[in-house]
Amino acid sequence: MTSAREAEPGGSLSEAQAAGLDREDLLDIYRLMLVTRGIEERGQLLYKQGKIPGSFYTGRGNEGSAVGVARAMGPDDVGTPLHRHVGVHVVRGVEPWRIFAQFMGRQDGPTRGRDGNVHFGDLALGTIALSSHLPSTMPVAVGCALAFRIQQQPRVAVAWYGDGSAQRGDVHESMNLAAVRQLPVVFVCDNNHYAYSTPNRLEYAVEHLADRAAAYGFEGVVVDGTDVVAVHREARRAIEKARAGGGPTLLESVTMRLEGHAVHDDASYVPHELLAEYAKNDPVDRFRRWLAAEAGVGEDEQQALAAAVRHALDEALHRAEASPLPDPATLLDGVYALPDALDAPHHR
Amino acid sequence: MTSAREAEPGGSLSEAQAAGLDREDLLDIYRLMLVTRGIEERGQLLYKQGKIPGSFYTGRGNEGSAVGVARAMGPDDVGTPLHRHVGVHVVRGVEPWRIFAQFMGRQDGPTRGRDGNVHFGDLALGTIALSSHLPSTMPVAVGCALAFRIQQQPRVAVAWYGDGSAQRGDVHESMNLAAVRQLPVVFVCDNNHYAYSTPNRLEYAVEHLADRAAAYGFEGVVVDGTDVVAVHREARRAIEKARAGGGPTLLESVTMRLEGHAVHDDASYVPHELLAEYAKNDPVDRFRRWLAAEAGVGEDEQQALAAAVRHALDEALHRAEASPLPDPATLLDGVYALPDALDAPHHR
Amino acid sequence: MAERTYIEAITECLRQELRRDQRVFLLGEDIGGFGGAFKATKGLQEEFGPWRVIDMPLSETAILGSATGAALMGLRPVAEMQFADFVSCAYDHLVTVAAKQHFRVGDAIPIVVRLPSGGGFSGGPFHSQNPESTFAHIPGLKVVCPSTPVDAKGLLAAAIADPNPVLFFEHKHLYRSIREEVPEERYTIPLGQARIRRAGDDVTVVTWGAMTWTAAEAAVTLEAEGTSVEIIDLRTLQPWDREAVLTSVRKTSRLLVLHEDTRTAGFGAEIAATVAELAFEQLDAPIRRLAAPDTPVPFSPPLEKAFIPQADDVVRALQDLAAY
Amino acid sequence: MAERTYIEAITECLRQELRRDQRVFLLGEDIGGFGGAFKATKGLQEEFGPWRVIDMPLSETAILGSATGAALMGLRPVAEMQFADFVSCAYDHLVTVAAKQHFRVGDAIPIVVRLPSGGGFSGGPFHSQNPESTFAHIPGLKVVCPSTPVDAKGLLAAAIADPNPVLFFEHKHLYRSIREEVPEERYTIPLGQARIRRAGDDVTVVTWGAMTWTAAEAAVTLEAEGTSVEIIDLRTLQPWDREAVLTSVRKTSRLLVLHEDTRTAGFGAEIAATVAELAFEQLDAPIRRLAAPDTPVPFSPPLEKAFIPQADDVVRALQDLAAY
Ligand SMILES: Cc1ncc(C[n+]2csc(CCOP(=O)(O)OP(=O)(O)O)c2C)c(N)n1
Ligand SMILES: Cc1ncc(C[n+]2csc(CCOP(=O)(O)OP(=O)(O)O)c2C)c(N)n1
Ligand SMILES: [Mg+2]
Ligand SMILES: [Mg+2]
Repeated sequence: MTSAREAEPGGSLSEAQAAGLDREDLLDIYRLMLVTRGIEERGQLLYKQGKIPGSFYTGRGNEGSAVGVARAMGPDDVGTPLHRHVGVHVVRGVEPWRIFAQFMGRQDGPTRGRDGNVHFGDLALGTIALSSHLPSTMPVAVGCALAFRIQQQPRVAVAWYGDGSAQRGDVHESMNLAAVRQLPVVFVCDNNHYAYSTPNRLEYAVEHLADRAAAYGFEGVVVDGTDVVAVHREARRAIEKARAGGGPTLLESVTMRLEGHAVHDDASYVPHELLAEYAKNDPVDRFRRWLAAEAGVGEDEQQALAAAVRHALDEALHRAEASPLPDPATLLDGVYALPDALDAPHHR
Repeated sequence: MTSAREAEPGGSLSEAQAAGLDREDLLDIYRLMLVTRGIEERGQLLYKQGKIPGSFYTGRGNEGSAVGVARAMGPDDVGTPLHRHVGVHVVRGVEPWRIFAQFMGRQDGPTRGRDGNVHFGDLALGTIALSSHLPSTMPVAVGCALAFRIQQQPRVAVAWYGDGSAQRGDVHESMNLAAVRQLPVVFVCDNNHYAYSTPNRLEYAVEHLADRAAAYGFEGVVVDGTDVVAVHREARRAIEKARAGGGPTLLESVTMRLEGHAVHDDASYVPHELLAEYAKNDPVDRFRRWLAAEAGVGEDEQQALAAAVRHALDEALHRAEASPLPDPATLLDGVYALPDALDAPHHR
Repeated sequence: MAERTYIEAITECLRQELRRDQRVFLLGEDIGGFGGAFKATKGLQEEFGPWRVIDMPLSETAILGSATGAALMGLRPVAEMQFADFVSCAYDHLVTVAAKQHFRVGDAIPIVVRLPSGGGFSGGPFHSQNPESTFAHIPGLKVVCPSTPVDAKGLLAAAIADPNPVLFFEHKHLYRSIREEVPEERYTIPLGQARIRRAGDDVTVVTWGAMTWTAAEAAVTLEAEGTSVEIIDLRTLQPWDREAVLTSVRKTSRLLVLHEDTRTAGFGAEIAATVAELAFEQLDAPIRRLAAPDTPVPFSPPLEKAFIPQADDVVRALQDLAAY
Repeated sequence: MAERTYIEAITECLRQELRRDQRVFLLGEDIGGFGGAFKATKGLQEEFGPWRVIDMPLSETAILGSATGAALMGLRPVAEMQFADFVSCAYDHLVTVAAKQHFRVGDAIPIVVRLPSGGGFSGGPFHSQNPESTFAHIPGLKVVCPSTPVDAKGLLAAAIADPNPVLFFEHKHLYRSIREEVPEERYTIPLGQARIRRAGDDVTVVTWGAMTWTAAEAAVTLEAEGTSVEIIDLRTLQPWDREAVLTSVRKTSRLLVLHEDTRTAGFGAEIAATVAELAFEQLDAPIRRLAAPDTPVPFSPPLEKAFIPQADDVVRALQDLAAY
């Protein structure tokens, strides 16, 4: 028995337009998904070439969900994306070369080599860097929403998490506080069926994680996360509801982790049938087919777009590779913020 | 909209008998409630006399809930009672004089003066001492249930908490684990309307805390905690269901904290009407009236019982006052367990 | 100037900060109408309303995590833990998120966590702890432990102005027992500066919080015996004022480190280790540490008295040191 | 005897304990079919079934809290944190419940928490930490940090037999890089006994975990220069073997304390402070500490190399000490 609303598919072009996406927006979303996938595919190559230290994670299969939600945010909204959310950073405007520099631990990555992978954020772009401890930035997102409420600003915070991290206590405290204070926050659970090797059935025992919204007093919605149009529509609804003072929503976006947990993991524990089923619904392919069928985006236009993305990413990669490794003499800098840190625009 | 089942009142004598309580049991429950209240009333006097160091908390208003649940447990069941649950310890067989000794920080209290108040437990009696950090013993109770499941023992764990502590992350992790593994545990939430000075509406935003059971995949039940017969019936159902392999239940028992949070708190923040309403349903009085009306327990019998309890507690108090304060030379003992600690029956 | 107790000085500071800066707000359990378990925020919700003095659910991680979020959005949250002990429930947030964010990504997190700490009232194992050493070990956190009303007010104002997460330990024993003249206008005392609580020549005691008063009591006895004791009140542990300690030890050549937190790997070890390295040649006696023994804080008065260092214990330690 | 890597020795110990004692069981994230992030439990669920090698949800508090409950019911849980870093999420349980229960009420809590720790692989700030000092400060917890396959196996067996909560830090860098002959049968090595890793006369190095190997490398260089280095591998921090350290320092009169955890208020401070107090007269040079600087663990290789003490750093520190 589920208490969550099961969202309709994205539907036709006119339905998408009704949900605020004109043809240009749709092409932009497609481009953003290609950029996201392109960044991670190049990341995997870089890893194999030994250019990425440590480990490497991708969000393959999650592009539609990440981009769909992020594209629904307003310019002043903020969010706490996690390790499957390169797409969120792409939408918010992080230049791809800086992401490559980050992967490679270079000086020009957003963390200047202090952290790796997608462990970064940029307050000016409305993103807060994740900590590995999942989902420890969820209460932080709720705090952003609290600040918006205190200051009566029409802004919304988006807090991402996964089917695994859904089981951590931080989620409970965050959602409850958001509900009690009716804060403008949207909780987005990317349920990709696994937490590392752990399948859903060993993680939780309800039909949908979105059913948990009812336990706090707000709405839960389940959406097909491979359907970017539907994801976008539901995210937009939830975000605008929050902005209008309607309080939080829990949006569960059901996807599949199309690769292993990280580069070292071949995901042999995932049943073939499950993977095969979702491979058919690879969000990028699916959206390409949708664009062709519903929005008349032909082969040529698609190819041109893909080529432009490829070209831009090749350049970005070059630029990143030219970035130096950080100087070890700088190690001690910045453990503590200095008083002028509070001169940043958002602290004034 | 609630997803929890709202339990019927305790009903008539024959209904109570159908739920497993014969007249003797009912009188025993009444006695246990009198003992519980008597211990705490004497505790308050002791505090005023300066004989109790630190602070002092009572569970006035919670006697029916505490005794009702504890009386439904089997002899090999275990539980993690909290600070409003002197009644649980009374039912499990802690001798009152040792509770007084505990309050006064004496050598013969169950913690030998190392901790105060209701901060004690006795594994041999199936209770695990609370830590103040609420409700940090809830995952411990779930671990007891896990041990029962691993060893295929027909035992059940009871985890108590409150409307305030319901908002801590530990609750979420505990309930979810219990659900995923279908563990034999019953979660009992004594909702007494307040967490210290904080009213329900600033704590959570659902109708019943028992509604949260649905978020994990098990049953939630709300019962009137001032009605010991109903509490007992619902606790017994939940416990026997767990014992039979039916997994966890969340039982929310709605009561009122009839006094301040602790001795120093006059609870002036509680609306008079609310207190007055619940004063009418003081669980001890209510049960006395019920016994008279439904079970033919007349004034004489009641008075005799009350006198016996008074007498026993007076003696207990004397005995406790004769217990010495602990010897400071023993302070360093027992920080670490020695190997023979594992010779205790439950470790073999 | 007006006479203020330690806790009144804190309340006054909070009121002044709330008045002068719209970005400052308070959050915690029971801090609103009730004014907090110790009444440090009494009257503030009345003056500033429920969105600047916010009653929170029993959710320490949500309290500190949301403080961090609000700080990132430009506000200046001052959170209260009902007792310092309960900060363990939000340990992960402080250590994992708040402490490391600026080093990793350059985002300043100006939050203050107020922590009523310390024993002496039979609070037992969970209402008496002094967890300052634990946090002083974590790079990125600041740790403040004032001992007087004047310091409490000025250090709290500095903590609120600081762009980093600051753990502000208020010793419960001092709340109402210590009273002095406190400037009425706002002022700040820089974090990281020790104060010479008492000047002396023969032995140095380095300490903080309530133990400064215990040390002062002992010093009177020693003085009567002809031993002159210098007491350094560290005031903040992170950053801590090495120079003040080294200067004093170079003068007296004898050091006692005193604290109420438990001994092993307590912050006293850091002080002793630092002095052992940097003032080795100037020492005329082994560095002594006096601290609570390695046990939880016991409840019953005779046990608790044996646990918390007493003036007599300090006297004996100083006599030993002076005689070495 | 058979050659075993450090991690193989751990797996072998777990298998032997599971075989010999029905009460032992394992719990953690991804430890079942997957065998754990580092494969320490590979094959064990197959042999012992899903109720003795239990895959847990991503819930560190539930993992350690339920371990405690099961221990109170007579079982011997061995929990795995996927990385030592994540133990911060269950800090409250360990410090509040597990550490204090025996002192308070006399209930023994025989649990073991396995913690893959340490850096050197660009794991970054959240997959590289060495939080042993934090827990060594908490009375009631034991802390073990083995450096060799033989020690890992014997100390883990002792930890499982111990009636207290034991934090067992496994250094990830050693998992597959260190290999030696390990007795096949079960054996235990008592907690609290240091091992003289290398005997020497001129300088003492006290260290543990992966740093013992760094120290050993440095000692070779020093030896070539004519300085004889004694290396004490503490093996356990709580309890720690003061006598072994004091005996060595009384012989060499020079002490370097070395660790990979950050410096300020790290456990090295405790060792230095203890020696400064108890071997004051025997010291011919200031006690030096070499540790990671007070920053989070950085990701990028040049930064991480500057963070983790390297053999060269140890050489320099030892040369300084020897020349003092
Ligand atoms: C508190 C915590 N425990 C363990 C881990 C190790 N870990 C990293 S990702 C992961 C699985 C997360 O699952 P989910 O939330 O579903 O996100 P996904 O990786 O599937 O996108 C685990 C266990 C962690 N990062 N944080
Ligand atoms: C983690 C934690 N935070 C704060 C406190 C301080 N405190 C003690 S009791 C209490 C209220 C608890 O409310 P509830 O769970 O409803 O139990 P009640 O006291 O009402 O029976 C609070 C806030 C605590 N004990 N533990
Ligand atoms: Mg997942
Ligand atoms: Mg309550």
